[in-house]
Amino acid sequence: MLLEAQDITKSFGSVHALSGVSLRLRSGSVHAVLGENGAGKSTLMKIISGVFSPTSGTLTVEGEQVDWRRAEQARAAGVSTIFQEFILLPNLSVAENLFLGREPRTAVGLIDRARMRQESHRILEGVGLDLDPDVLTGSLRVAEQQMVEIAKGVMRDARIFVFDEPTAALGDRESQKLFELIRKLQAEGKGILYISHRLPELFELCDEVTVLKDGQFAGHFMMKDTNPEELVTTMVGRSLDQLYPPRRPAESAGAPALELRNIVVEGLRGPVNFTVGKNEIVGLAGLEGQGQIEITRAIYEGHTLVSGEILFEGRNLGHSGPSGGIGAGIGLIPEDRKAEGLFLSLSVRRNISAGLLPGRGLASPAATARREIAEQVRRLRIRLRNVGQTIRELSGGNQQKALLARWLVRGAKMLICEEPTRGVDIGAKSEIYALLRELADSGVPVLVTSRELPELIGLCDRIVVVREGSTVAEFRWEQATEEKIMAAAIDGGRA
Amino acid sequence: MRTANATTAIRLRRLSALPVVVLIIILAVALGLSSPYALSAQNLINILNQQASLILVTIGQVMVILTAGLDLSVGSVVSMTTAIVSHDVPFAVPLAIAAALAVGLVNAIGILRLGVHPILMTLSTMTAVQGIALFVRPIPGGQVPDWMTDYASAVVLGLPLPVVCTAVLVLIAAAIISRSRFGLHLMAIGASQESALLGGVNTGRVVLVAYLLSSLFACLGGLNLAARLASGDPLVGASFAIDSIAATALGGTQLSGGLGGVTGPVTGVLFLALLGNGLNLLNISTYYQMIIKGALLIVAVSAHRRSQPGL
Amino acid sequence: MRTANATTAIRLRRLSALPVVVLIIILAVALGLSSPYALSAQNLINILNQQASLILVTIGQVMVILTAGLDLSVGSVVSMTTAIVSHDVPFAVPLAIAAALAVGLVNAIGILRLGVHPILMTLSTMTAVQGIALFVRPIPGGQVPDWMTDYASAVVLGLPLPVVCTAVLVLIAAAIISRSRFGLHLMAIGASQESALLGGVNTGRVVLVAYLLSSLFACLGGLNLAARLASGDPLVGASFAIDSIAATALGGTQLSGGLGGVTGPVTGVLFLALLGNGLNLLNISTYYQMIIKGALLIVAVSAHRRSQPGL
Amino acid sequence: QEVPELNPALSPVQGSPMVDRPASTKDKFVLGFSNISVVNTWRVQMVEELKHEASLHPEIADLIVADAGGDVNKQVADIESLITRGVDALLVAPGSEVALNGALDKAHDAGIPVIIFSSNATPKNYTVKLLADDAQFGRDGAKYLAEAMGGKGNILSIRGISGNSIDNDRWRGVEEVLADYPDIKVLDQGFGDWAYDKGKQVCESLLIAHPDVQGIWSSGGAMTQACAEVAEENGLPLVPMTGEANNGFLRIWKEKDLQSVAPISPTWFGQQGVVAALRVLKGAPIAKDNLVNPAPITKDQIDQYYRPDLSDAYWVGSTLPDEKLREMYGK
Ligand SMILES: Nc1ncnc2c1ncn2[C@@H]1O[C@H](COP(=O)(O)OP(=O)(O)OP(=O)(O)O)[C@@H](O)[C@H]1O
Ligand SMILES: Nc1ncnc2c1ncn2[C@@H]1O[C@H](COP(=O)(O)OP(=O)(O)OP(=O)(O)O)[C@@H](O)[C@H]1O
Ligand SMILES: [Mg+2]
Ligand SMILES: [Mg+2]
Repeated sequence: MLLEAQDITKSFGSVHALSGVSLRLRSGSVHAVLGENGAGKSTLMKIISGVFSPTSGTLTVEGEQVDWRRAEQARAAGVSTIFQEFILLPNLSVAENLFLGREPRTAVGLIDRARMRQESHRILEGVGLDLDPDVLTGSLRVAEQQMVEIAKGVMRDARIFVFDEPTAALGDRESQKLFELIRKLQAEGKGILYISHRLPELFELCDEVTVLKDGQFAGHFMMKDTNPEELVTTMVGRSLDQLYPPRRPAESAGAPALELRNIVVEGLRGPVNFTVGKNEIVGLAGLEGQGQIEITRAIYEGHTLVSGEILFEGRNLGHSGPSGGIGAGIGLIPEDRKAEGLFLSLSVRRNISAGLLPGRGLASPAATARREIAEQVRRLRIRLRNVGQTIRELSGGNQQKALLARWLVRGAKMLICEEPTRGVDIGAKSEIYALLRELADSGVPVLVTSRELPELIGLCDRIVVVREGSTVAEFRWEQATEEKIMAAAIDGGRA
Repeated sequence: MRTANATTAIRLRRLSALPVVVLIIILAVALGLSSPYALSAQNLINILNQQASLILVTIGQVMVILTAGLDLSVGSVVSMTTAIVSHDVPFAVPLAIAAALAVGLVNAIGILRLGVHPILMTLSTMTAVQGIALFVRPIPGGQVPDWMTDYASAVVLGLPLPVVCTAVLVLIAAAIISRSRFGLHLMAIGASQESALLGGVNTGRVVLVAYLLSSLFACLGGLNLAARLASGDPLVGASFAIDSIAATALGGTQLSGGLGGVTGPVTGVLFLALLGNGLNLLNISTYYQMIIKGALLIVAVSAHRRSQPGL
Repeated sequence: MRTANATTAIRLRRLSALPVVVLIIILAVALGLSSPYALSAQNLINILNQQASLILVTIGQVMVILTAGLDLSVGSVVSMTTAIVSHDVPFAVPLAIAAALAVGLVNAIGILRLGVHPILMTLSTMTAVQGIALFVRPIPGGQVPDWMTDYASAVVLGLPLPVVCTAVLVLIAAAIISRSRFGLHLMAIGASQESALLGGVNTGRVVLVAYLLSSLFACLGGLNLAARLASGDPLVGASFAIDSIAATALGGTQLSGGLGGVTGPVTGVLFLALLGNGLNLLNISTYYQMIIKGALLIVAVSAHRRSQPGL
Repeated sequence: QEVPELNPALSPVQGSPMVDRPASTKDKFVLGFSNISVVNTWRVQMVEELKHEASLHPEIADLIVADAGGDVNKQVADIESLITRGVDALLVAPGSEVALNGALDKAHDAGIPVIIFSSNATPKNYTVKLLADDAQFGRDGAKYLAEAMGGKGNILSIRGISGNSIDNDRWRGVEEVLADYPDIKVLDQGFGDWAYDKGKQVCESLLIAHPDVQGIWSSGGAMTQACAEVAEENGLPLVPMTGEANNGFLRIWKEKDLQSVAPISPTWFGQQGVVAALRVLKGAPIAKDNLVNPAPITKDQIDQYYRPDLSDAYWVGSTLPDEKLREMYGK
């Protein structure tokens, strides 16, 4: 047995993140760890990586028991981890990030930049990145950064590799590249622990899975002997009859609430043309960074517009800032939840009531909306101790729901969701999908972007494909398939 | 499923003032035992009266600190204000207020438009404004309008008028910070500028107002001081920046922004004042006073841990 | 290959020093034209000799600021050092160094273990250590060992020995910060302590060392100053904290941490010195000097925006 | 051209040699003045008197004033750049007894006459020193108190900046005198930093703590004023308290009819510094070491010195012309 964790318990104060969890990793296997947000996956991984030491329980690597206090020790012992939260430092070069903590040194003990650069080239090519190692990491795209992160983890000659939600920030192509790398490691006889909330990729990649629920061991399966339904039931505790809510026929899409007419967004080719019906959920598909975000921001903030016009409820949105979009009744749930959406150090209540902040009169008393907030928290089934809890302590799924609540409390007339379920567990996902559909049915249209095509196909009424900042194709969900969408996304559907 | 562990933000904000309140009580008792005069009504009123100016300055400082900023220029503004109003020219007071607001404006422009770090920006204006103060009144002296001296010596219901006015202002500021839109915007910006901006907060305007208010309150502190001293002094504000920052942090408002209120910092001012006054009464020499003060600062402050490390 | 348009990290750090270098050249030319003495070799050597202490202090300050910290206690450490070594006791110098390191240790413990905000932590030690300095030597005076005065007056290749030594230390520090692991780790921590930790940096140790070095360099500055003044002075360091911070930022090292070097800040010191010296030679009164200095600080600093790519 | 005369209140220390130095061959001089700071009105007026005196003499082509803002390190720097600048005489109001010695020796070695005044420095070589005996200030006050109190009772002392050498010397003078009065007890003391507001805080603390005192020794007039006000505010008797020769105190003295005395520390030091420099440059006789000790102002002399038309900040007994005084201190 390569790695063995036996009844691991971990408490943070009185919070029991893990209680009596066991996990056995064989060399040459890709072992999935599955569970809801906050189930304890990352905590377990951090224990295996020496970041936390367990409150009780033992960790043995190839038969010998280990007691790590710091991440370096685990690294030295051959555990390489790609953590869930980005740990690249934006102000360092890619090479410096790759070698941080183990920089090659010259005779005099200074950093050997030449060698660092060479090896970085090799490593980057290894993960299919064509980058200058000296480039500032902060200037890379999110997906690129995630790949660098992965490269950093993979390059180490370790026995055990841990991937905590590596695909959360990756597009399809990068994901495929990642799976290639993982299979290579597997072939070399390494042991791989793999966390993801995307079931399909688990079946594609892994050969066994350990499921956690509320910090406890909930089950272990061989992938070939199980199926999604069984896994979901085990991790959520109830069976999800269906992941995606039912859709209405085309004719009930309702009058267009949002119309984009020949808009061209700064720095992109354009034009963009599409509409969102009053009762519709419309998805924006496309390859990584083809302008999806620029378009949603143009609707929400307006000011990146070069030409064309955006009509919302028939009126031209002539705004130049978020408060404009909000004022018109549009709500945004941003791609980067933690950086752009949340106030991590503030309470859940403050985070939700933040939706009420924009508006005239700085001196005027701020609405507290305690009742409405409590109501939405109940309706969205946000898991928290109380609304005064700092939102940092909530899991991604619940943080995401809180952002939804923000706009519901404000009574938004339309919702834009960028990556609505990134890093969110499958149970929470289905709840969020149901909620979005409920909104659309009640006349609050929804515009969604996502890196996960199946999600778009499953959730949306229509899917608009963008390429280089212009709309190139549009599909009703009935005709939409991954192949068609990819084709359009890649060659603009000219075929 | 999980029992309460991490103190909640709400409790945090309430609790933030607690440690210093506890300390102040301990201190008061200690002093009361060691010197019968320490807690005499007269002595306490004196302390309040002496600290009115610093309290006013601290109110402004808190607003800036909530946005994760810092205002080092308040001391110079205090000095400049006393320097101006001690000249017998028409509209001296409006002039002083205008000058102060100008400083706040420059700070805000530097920080918002030029992207200068708050510490550095206000450090620069601190220097420049100190120069102006010395230029306006190289020598302590001059005379303030009679109505100001009258104000300083007036007494209402047994309390010095300045104390009463300051108390009122504290209450108003407390309401603004914990209840008004503006207050919430301050905290939002302090917690995450990006999120606040995308959440539709006009961060530019709010930060501007914060620095304007900081300068304005510094000016009020200066006016109060000038009234008390019945004269101007170009260096009288020297210690205000440091003291207001120390008091703010002591009061549980995070220097990293986003969390805090006014009551805590005000208590912080009084704690430091009571401490100094007590040590004077106990006739402890200045050196020991400084050592004790420094040590106590550390103790008091380590009671509230910083949520995220780094500035 | 994405390199042409993209900024490389190294270039960014190099560039950070550029604005102040340009400024100092402009300033030098302006002074050269306005006063024949300004650029005389003798005057320049004087300036270097006068600034040696501040340069040493600034080196330490830079290391702390790179971690997104701040060390306000350096000034008091300078004062304490001169106070100690001006007493004729055995091992005065080792004692002074030990005392300084103790201050650095306390700062680090407070910031790392107790989670106190750097500004506040070092503000506290600043106060306490100032008290100690006054306690050790209430009155300026005393005597330093002869070897120190000899050191101060010694001349090598036409340059004062202190200048030469300082230059050497600057070069070493520059190498450490821009080429060593320690330097890289300082910048990593400055961007995000948590990430640096997960990324394999022993953040605790690095921050500890940074504050120790800051105190150590402050101590060296104090020794150099004591040698120069042939005596101790419990208040002589008062301006060092502010000056070293201003110089650091002026030199393009971000107060928010993560970006910078040593050469910039050192140039910053010289810029401020040359400015003051020039204004003296031009016989401009102190008030105007302060106003000009403040204004120039703003100009100089707004040359580097806080929002660097990726920060 | 006539040579300016020294102030009669200035007397050579006995045994002091005369300066022997050849008169300068130049007929126009550049004077350099390195001042430690202008933190208080006394220093400001002292500097003004220096500037004014310099302006009276056409042979002084230029006067370069370098202010160190209280920082001895900068004062060393200032002196060095004045030497570089090549002044014909160097006037120094030192911020430290020892710190400047190196620089001052350099100046002297460079052949520049060095005139040290107002506070002491101890270089190997210098040309002229003009000093006050700060202990005398303490003695004058203490003597008066002792007599006013009939040689017995409790006193409080409000001192200046703790650690400051002037304050210490003044206090030394007080102790010398009180040594002869065993029945006078110093109950308590505090440091008011010579400032009105800090002084008021300290007096408030001390007087409330010790209401039963018969006298107050104060190291400065502003603090005495503060004490008088505190006493009144707290309904305590106005016991004898020592003051200082500045207008503000004389006003209070007059208004409150205090029992007090006002030792003088003259601001015309600055003016005398210029005089001394000129005498040296012109080869006129002047002693190397000189001391001032003017007699303190007593109650019956108030009206000779008090200037109702000037502000409190004015230091009485100035050599400045009226228009200059009104410009500086006019109400
Ligand atoms: N640093 C911490 N301090 C306190 N409690 C923590 C901390 N980290 C985790 N926890 C607790 O442990 C629980 C499990 O956290 P963990 O990160 O393992 O969840 P997860 O399974 O990784 O969730 P996700 O799928 O969203 O990543 C959390 O719900 C939280 O209550
Ligand atoms: N400081 C903390 N105190 C308490 N719980 C924490 C803390 N930090 C993290 N947690 C817990 O750890 C779990 C995972 O945290 P994390 O920030 O990874 O959320 P997440 O669900 O993974 O979000 P995302 O998937 O978007 O990263 C959450 O359930 C959260 O409750
Ligand atoms: Mg996780
Ligand atoms: Mg997650």
